[in-house]
Amino acid sequence: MTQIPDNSRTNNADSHGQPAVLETGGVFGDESSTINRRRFLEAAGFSISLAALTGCGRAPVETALPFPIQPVGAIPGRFQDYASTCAGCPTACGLLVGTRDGRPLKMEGLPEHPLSRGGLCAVGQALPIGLYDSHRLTGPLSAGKSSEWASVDQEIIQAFSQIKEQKKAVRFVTPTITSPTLQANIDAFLAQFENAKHVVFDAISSSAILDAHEQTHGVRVLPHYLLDKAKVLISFGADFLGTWISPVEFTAAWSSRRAPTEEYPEMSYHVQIESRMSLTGSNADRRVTIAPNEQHLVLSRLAHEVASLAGKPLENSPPLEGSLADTEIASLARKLWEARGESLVLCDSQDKATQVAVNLINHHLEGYGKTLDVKRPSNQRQGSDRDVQQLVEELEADQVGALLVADVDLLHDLASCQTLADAVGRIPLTISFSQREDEFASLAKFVCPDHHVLESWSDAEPIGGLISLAQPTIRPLRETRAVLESLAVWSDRPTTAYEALQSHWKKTIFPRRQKEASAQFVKFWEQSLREGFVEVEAAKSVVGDFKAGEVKPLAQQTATGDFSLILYTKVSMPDSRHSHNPWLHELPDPISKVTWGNYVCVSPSDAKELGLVDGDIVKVSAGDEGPQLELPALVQTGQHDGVLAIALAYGCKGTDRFAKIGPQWFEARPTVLENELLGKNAAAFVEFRDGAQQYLRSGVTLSKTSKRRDLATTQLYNSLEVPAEVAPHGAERRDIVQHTTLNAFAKDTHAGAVEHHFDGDTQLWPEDHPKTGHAWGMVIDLNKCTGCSACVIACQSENNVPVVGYDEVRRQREMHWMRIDRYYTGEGEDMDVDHQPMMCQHCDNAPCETVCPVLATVHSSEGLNEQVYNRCVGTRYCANNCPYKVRRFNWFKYEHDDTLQNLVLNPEVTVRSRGVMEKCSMCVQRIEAGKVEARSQGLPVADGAIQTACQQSCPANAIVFGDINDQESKIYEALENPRRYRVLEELNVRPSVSYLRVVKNRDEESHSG
Amino acid sequence: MQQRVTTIVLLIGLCFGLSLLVSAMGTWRLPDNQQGYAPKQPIAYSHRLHAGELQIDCKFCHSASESSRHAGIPSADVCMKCHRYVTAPFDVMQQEMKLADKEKRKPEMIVSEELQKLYDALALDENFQPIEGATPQSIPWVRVHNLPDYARFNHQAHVTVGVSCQKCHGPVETMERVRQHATLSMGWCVNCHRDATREGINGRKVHASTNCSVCHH
Amino acid sequence: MVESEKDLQTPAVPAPSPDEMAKLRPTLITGGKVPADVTRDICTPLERGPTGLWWGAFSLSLTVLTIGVVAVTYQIAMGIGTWGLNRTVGWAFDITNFVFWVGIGHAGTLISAVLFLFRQKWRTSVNRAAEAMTLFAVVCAGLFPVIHMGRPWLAFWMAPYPNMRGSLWVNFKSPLLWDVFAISTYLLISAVFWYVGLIPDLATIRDRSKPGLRKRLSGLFSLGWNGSARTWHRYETVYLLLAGIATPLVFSVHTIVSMDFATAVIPGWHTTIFPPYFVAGAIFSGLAMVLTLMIIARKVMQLENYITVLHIERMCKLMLSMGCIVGLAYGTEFFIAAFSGNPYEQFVFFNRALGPFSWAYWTMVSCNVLVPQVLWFRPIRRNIVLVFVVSIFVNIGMWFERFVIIVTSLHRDFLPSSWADYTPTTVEVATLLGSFGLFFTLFLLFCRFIPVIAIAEVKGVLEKPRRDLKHDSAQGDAA
Amino acid sequence: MSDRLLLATFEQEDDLLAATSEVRRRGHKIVDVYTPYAVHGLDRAMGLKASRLTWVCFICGMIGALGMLWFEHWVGSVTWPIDVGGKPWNSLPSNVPVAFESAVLLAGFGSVFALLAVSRLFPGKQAHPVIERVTDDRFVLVLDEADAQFDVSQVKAMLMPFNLVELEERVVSAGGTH
Repeated sequence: MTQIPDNSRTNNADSHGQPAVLETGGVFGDESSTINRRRFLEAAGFSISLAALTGCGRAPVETALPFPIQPVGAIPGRFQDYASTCAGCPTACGLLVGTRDGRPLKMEGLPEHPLSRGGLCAVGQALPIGLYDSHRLTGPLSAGKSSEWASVDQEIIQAFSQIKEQKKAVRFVTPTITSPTLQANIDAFLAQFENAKHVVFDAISSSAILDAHEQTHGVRVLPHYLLDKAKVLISFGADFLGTWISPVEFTAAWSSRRAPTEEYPEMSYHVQIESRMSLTGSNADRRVTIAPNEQHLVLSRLAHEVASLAGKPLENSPPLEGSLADTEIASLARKLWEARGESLVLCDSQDKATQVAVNLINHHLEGYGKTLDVKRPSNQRQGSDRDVQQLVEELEADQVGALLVADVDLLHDLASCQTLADAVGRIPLTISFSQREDEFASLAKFVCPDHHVLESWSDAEPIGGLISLAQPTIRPLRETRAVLESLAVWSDRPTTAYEALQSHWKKTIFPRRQKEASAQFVKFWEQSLREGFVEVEAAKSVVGDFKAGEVKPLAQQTATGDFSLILYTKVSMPDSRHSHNPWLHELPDPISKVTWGNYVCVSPSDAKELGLVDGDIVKVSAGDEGPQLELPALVQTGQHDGVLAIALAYGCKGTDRFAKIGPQWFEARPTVLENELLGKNAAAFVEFRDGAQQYLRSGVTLSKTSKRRDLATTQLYNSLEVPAEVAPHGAERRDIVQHTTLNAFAKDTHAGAVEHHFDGDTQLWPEDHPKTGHAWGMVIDLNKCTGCSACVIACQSENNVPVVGYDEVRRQREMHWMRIDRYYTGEGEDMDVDHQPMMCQHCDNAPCETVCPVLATVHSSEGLNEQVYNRCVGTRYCANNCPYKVRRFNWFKYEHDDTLQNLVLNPEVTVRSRGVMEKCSMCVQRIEAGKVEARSQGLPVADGAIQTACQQSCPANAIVFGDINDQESKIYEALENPRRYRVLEELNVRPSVSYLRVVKNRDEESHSG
Repeated sequence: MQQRVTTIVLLIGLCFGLSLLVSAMGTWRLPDNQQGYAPKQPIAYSHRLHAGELQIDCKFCHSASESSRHAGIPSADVCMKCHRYVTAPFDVMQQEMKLADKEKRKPEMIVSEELQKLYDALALDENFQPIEGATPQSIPWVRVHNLPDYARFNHQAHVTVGVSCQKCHGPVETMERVRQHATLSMGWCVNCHRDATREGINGRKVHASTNCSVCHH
Repeated sequence: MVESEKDLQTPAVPAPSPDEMAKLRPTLITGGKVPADVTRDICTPLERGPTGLWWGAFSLSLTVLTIGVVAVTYQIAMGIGTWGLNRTVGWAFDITNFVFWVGIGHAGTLISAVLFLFRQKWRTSVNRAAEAMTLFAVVCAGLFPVIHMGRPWLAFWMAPYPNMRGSLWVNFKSPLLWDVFAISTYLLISAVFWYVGLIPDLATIRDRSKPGLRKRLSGLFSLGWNGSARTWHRYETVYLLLAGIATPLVFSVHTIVSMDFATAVIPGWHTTIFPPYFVAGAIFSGLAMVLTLMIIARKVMQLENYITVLHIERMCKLMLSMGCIVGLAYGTEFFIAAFSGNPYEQFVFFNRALGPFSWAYWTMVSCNVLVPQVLWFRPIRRNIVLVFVVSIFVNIGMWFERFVIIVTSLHRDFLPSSWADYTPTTVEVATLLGSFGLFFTLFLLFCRFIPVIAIAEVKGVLEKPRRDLKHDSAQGDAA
Repeated sequence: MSDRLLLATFEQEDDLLAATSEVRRRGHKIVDVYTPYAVHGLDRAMGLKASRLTWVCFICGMIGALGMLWFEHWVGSVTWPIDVGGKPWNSLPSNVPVAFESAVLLAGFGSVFALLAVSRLFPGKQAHPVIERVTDDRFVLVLDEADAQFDVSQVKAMLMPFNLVELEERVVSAGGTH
């Protein structure tokens, strides 16, 4: 255990209220309780300080610091959950912050939240390590030097008054802001100036969709897509399960239609038409790859078909060429049309005309109001690229007097304009609210660091009428200040975020309350705070009728150059704000399984042509004067030929901090090379075309260099089919993941089951170990699991899994207890991509247990395979003998030197020392806690009362955990499922973890079986 | 002849050595066994007085013991529940009152030096009002019962099923300064668990598991 | 009285004359040595100062040993991560070396114990050195299980000793624990066997050396041996007993080592053929190493008369037969895999022969099966240089056999997702070298301070000089 | 026995054997014979009984095997039964290897220590070889001159034909030649 650093004491108490404790109801921020909060932190329950040991072989003297004055509802050593809102991205999912002894430790999904439905993505899960990041700014900077708030404020206020006099332009740049309160305050702040503007800049923007709706519906909004209503779903490149707009919500909705049962053998039909291999594509029933510049063409033809089906044919039919046969498109159109009202077409294109066509299709399919909603639209993307473009022009023409940037690294994400940096340098007043010294902050005159999300009060309205609250769960660890508070100070009506929030709610939110809500503001507020969100009447928006006439025929785009480059974001790295998060960097990409940095995805046949293998460094350049960069290549199965793909949000300033992460020994390779950054910034390839940032760039050339840099990949072999040259006859494919198709399933629910030459019931020896009490088990529905990897981070955060760095991962020594195996099987169109979460299977006949000489891994009477770290001597025999290879060995002492970062460690789980084996414990600490809780209330453990970390956070709700001996439990039911099977069943190790067979909504028969 | 003598001498020596070893066994302790550890505390708090003489229930101060894994060392404000009024040993205060009665004056407040430390920690002035600007400090109690980080003991689990505090902490109510009563070795825990499962606790049947993961996770 | 009669008859049987002997079996010790010569030939090198050659060899092996020590120290200080292992391949060089050295350790006991039981007199010239080799090899082997642990300082947890943990003992179901017992037993018994055989020779040294350190030490360790026939009588019994129990021990040890793999679930390990296969392999490699050492020793210590071509040839024959057994085992493995119909099993063997580690596999096959076949030809068996080369090949091949079994089975097991590669690091290679350094250092020290050949036993197999048997006539007179 | 001993030295194992049996035939008392190496047939010539050390070996082995088997059973299923890979508490097959090893260990050590004990051999014991070269290449037959009719010259005559190298009379203190 470590002590809270001193700087946590020196914060001014004023600006902070008291969070509501979920169990004990709300407690509000009066003066005494704020003092309590300070003490609370200081003492942090039992933060133990090690005093000097004075001889005589005694254990070191440990002092235990109780509170001087015990705060209400604070019990040392107990987890307390606070309902809040995630701010990892503008999606604003519901958050349940688990805090212990005053430290937020575990991010979980808010079960009742209407959007995220208890799920939370990897990025949200990884918030805590960002909070305890010792590299965050400790206070305001003035001209790059650390300074005091008072002086900084004074200078800034002066500067603003000058600007007012000179009537200079003020520009405030932020990414999409879902917080009504903050929005209101920004508007109020800007209102003081004559020429002021709030520019919303989304690094990954969907402005084309908004613009398209402005054109077709007369209101610039992003529709709220209701995927759970969609029976037929066609997505053009939109990676809605991975990164597109609101992945957690979409995953939950999508997976709710992916569970065919005996009674209702039905599920949604999902077609993905894309150029690169996206997470969504890997989960589609049917995946079609097309050249990127064909997208609009295919779409317009689809629009044509649908329109004519709807009886309103477009006058000019588009040209009929391209890779996708006309009949194909026709059949797709028919499928959509038959399911009209329950069908939806999505598209990630940044081309307005294309999006208009999409709107037309969805309009004809009667989608509006059913499968997508513009009356209660989504606020999750508001970026207007036109404004950004205009801003850039203004900046380069020196027309801006003051530039304020919050929550986005302008220079990094607008790398396409090389002259921008100088332009920014010329601005008289530049203020950054960044928590770190990013590229813009390092140029800005003043840096007024914002709080970390978990330190600040806020709210969010992701969808019209759904408002959620974010509350602080710890005092600011650094001398930071909320943006809202800074603005308030400068427009000299100082307030605290807490007060601002309450007053705004009183003014605008409270009046919008629904009838059944309490008429008392305090009650209303308290309840919203306790539940974390509240549903209110949506703000009135004027949505015009659909103007079909607006639809123009699409002009044929012609590709130049040999490659077209797609810029995308990794599931683990939505934007550059997370570039300092080691958990996210070490999270294997769900598709490529690569960690630490970005790379150029090349299609297999292109790679063969150029003689490329993984890790060869290639040079990507757009024209002679255009941008260019060098990155290692990755041969990506399922990527369309002539396409390159590079992830954005890499190569961020300060990421060289990771150079020395992981063990340092003489053969170790650094995670970040000398004077380089982690990955390369590909934002330079983003260009503004017809009023939108284009993430697709054609005319790109690729050339191989002589250099190499191995990719840190967690999976080296990618197929369920063993290599042909060593494949035994009749056993070319391994039935690790079992498949069937919907109509096969409809005929026989056991379709796809694999026959083994073994009888699972015959035992070599008599059943000597009956499980009379609990018997814990887990079932994972492979049909729901999308491979989004949220569970991986959930597990890492819950179980103190160390970060080991590039070199260790490269050496196949990643430490994740929960991994997700990704397999490609088949070729081209009918290639299947499987995602299989794999963790300790807790076998009843565990091979690992038998071989341990010192009884360090044994079987519990409740069916758990226990690993006792303190008994382990590290022979690694168990790992060798594990058929699933889920055991992880501490090859080195993985460092825990950063005392601040150590605050992220979960006190309930032992931190493993060097030389011991570790693995998934099925969150035994939670099981034990749950049992103790139940026992002390004299009740049996209720089903669902104990949830494993991976299960809790799973957005797809694919994991079921519980007591197999409990006949009423969900797990018992799940085990009865005809799709259920166990991996490597034929070994008769009798795993406690089962899987549910994959069912694809396809016509042809299943692969295996 | 000589040989026989030497052998006899050797044998005697051996017996002597063995007897020494056996006698030593009693006092000999394994390296990590802290049994009997009784560190000096910042405030000379007497469990004998409070728990013994005054019969204050353990859970009155260690209130978390039923709801958390830690029994919880009481916060200083808990002490103030009584020591707002009791500022010195009872007899001393009584004498003062008697004296005051005789001398027809208001009894003046006597503050014992140990209790003064408490008031200082809470930053209270002589009439127990918080001193402006001063912030209360935690009292740095010295931990008596230290388990290694990989061994997890949960007070809630034991207290709620009716394991008496003394079972592990010994006759605390007789201790002037608290000392580690048991060895706190793994064997000691395991044996207690076995007994509990066999004999139950206070006549009630319990299942005290000996699964490794109950304590090690 | 009657039995005493019988007793009397026996010696009266005339001993066969030398030329008859020659007919019966070829001379073991050439150069017409008499006991005194034997004593002198074997003891003088020890009494003389070490030769330059010895110093050269010694300093070399000491250097290599130092390299190993540095490597191991670094690895224990930093962590097992300094080896090329990963989550999939948890064992590689470490256990390969372990099994390799244990294997080497087998010929010693085999030659002295098994051949002793079979009354193979030719063993007497080589058994001392072979046993010494066994000891040192087992010492080398024993190191690896310890240093391969993540926390070697806790190695003592493998021993079932009463403790304050409740008491928590050990897992007698774990083959690794069987190993601990097997290896330690083997080490101790071999040591005792070796030492018991040494006692009379120490006495010899004691009696011929002038007062001084050597005399005192040899006096101390010869336990007051005085050549009494009664003692000799018991001594013979015990030696026979030791040989008797050492023989099953040899087989048990490598059987148990093989069970480390045979009882595992990993395809390529989970094979019932392993015990005999491993034992044969062990003896094979052991013989090879004995040959290597003896061929060097007889040159360096001028023992050509004691370790004759005859000895070499006989060991070659043994080695050849073992090589064939091993070859048979290789074949059988494939047959079993094919016959079992177990896809994982089949895959592993395809993967061995054609997969990423096929180079290792074919090195193994050619060194262990193909090369030894030349020993079918007498001239080659009697050609010291060639035999030496073959023995070296076999040593290499047998190391690779263990490497192949361990690494190729592990690196591609059940779930393709966790298939991985393996490349050794500098530290690992240095450690392997170091173990050889240790082995040769110990062996050189042995050659320097302890009779390389069992003096007393060799004297027993000298051929009797021809002379007229007067006493027969004398007996006649008496009658 | 008396304090007068007769030491007959030979340099050939055959002579020794013959002489020994001859001496025994004549009924002289052989104190002991000293040889540089184990001479086969000498035990019979001297009429030594078969050693009982084999029994020591056997018993030790049994103790080792049975003791360890019992211990394994006790550990596995009595004192603290722990579920290991679903195996039965007490599975005999997995107990055999360790039991066997400990049997061998005890048998080996038992018989060796028994040997040292009965032969009075221990580290640092002062050895008095009857003659210097007995551990090199000489064979010594030691006779007791106890009985009355023992006549040195006669005995000498008897031993002469066996290529007697040397004949020596020696008076020793009670303590024996050992």
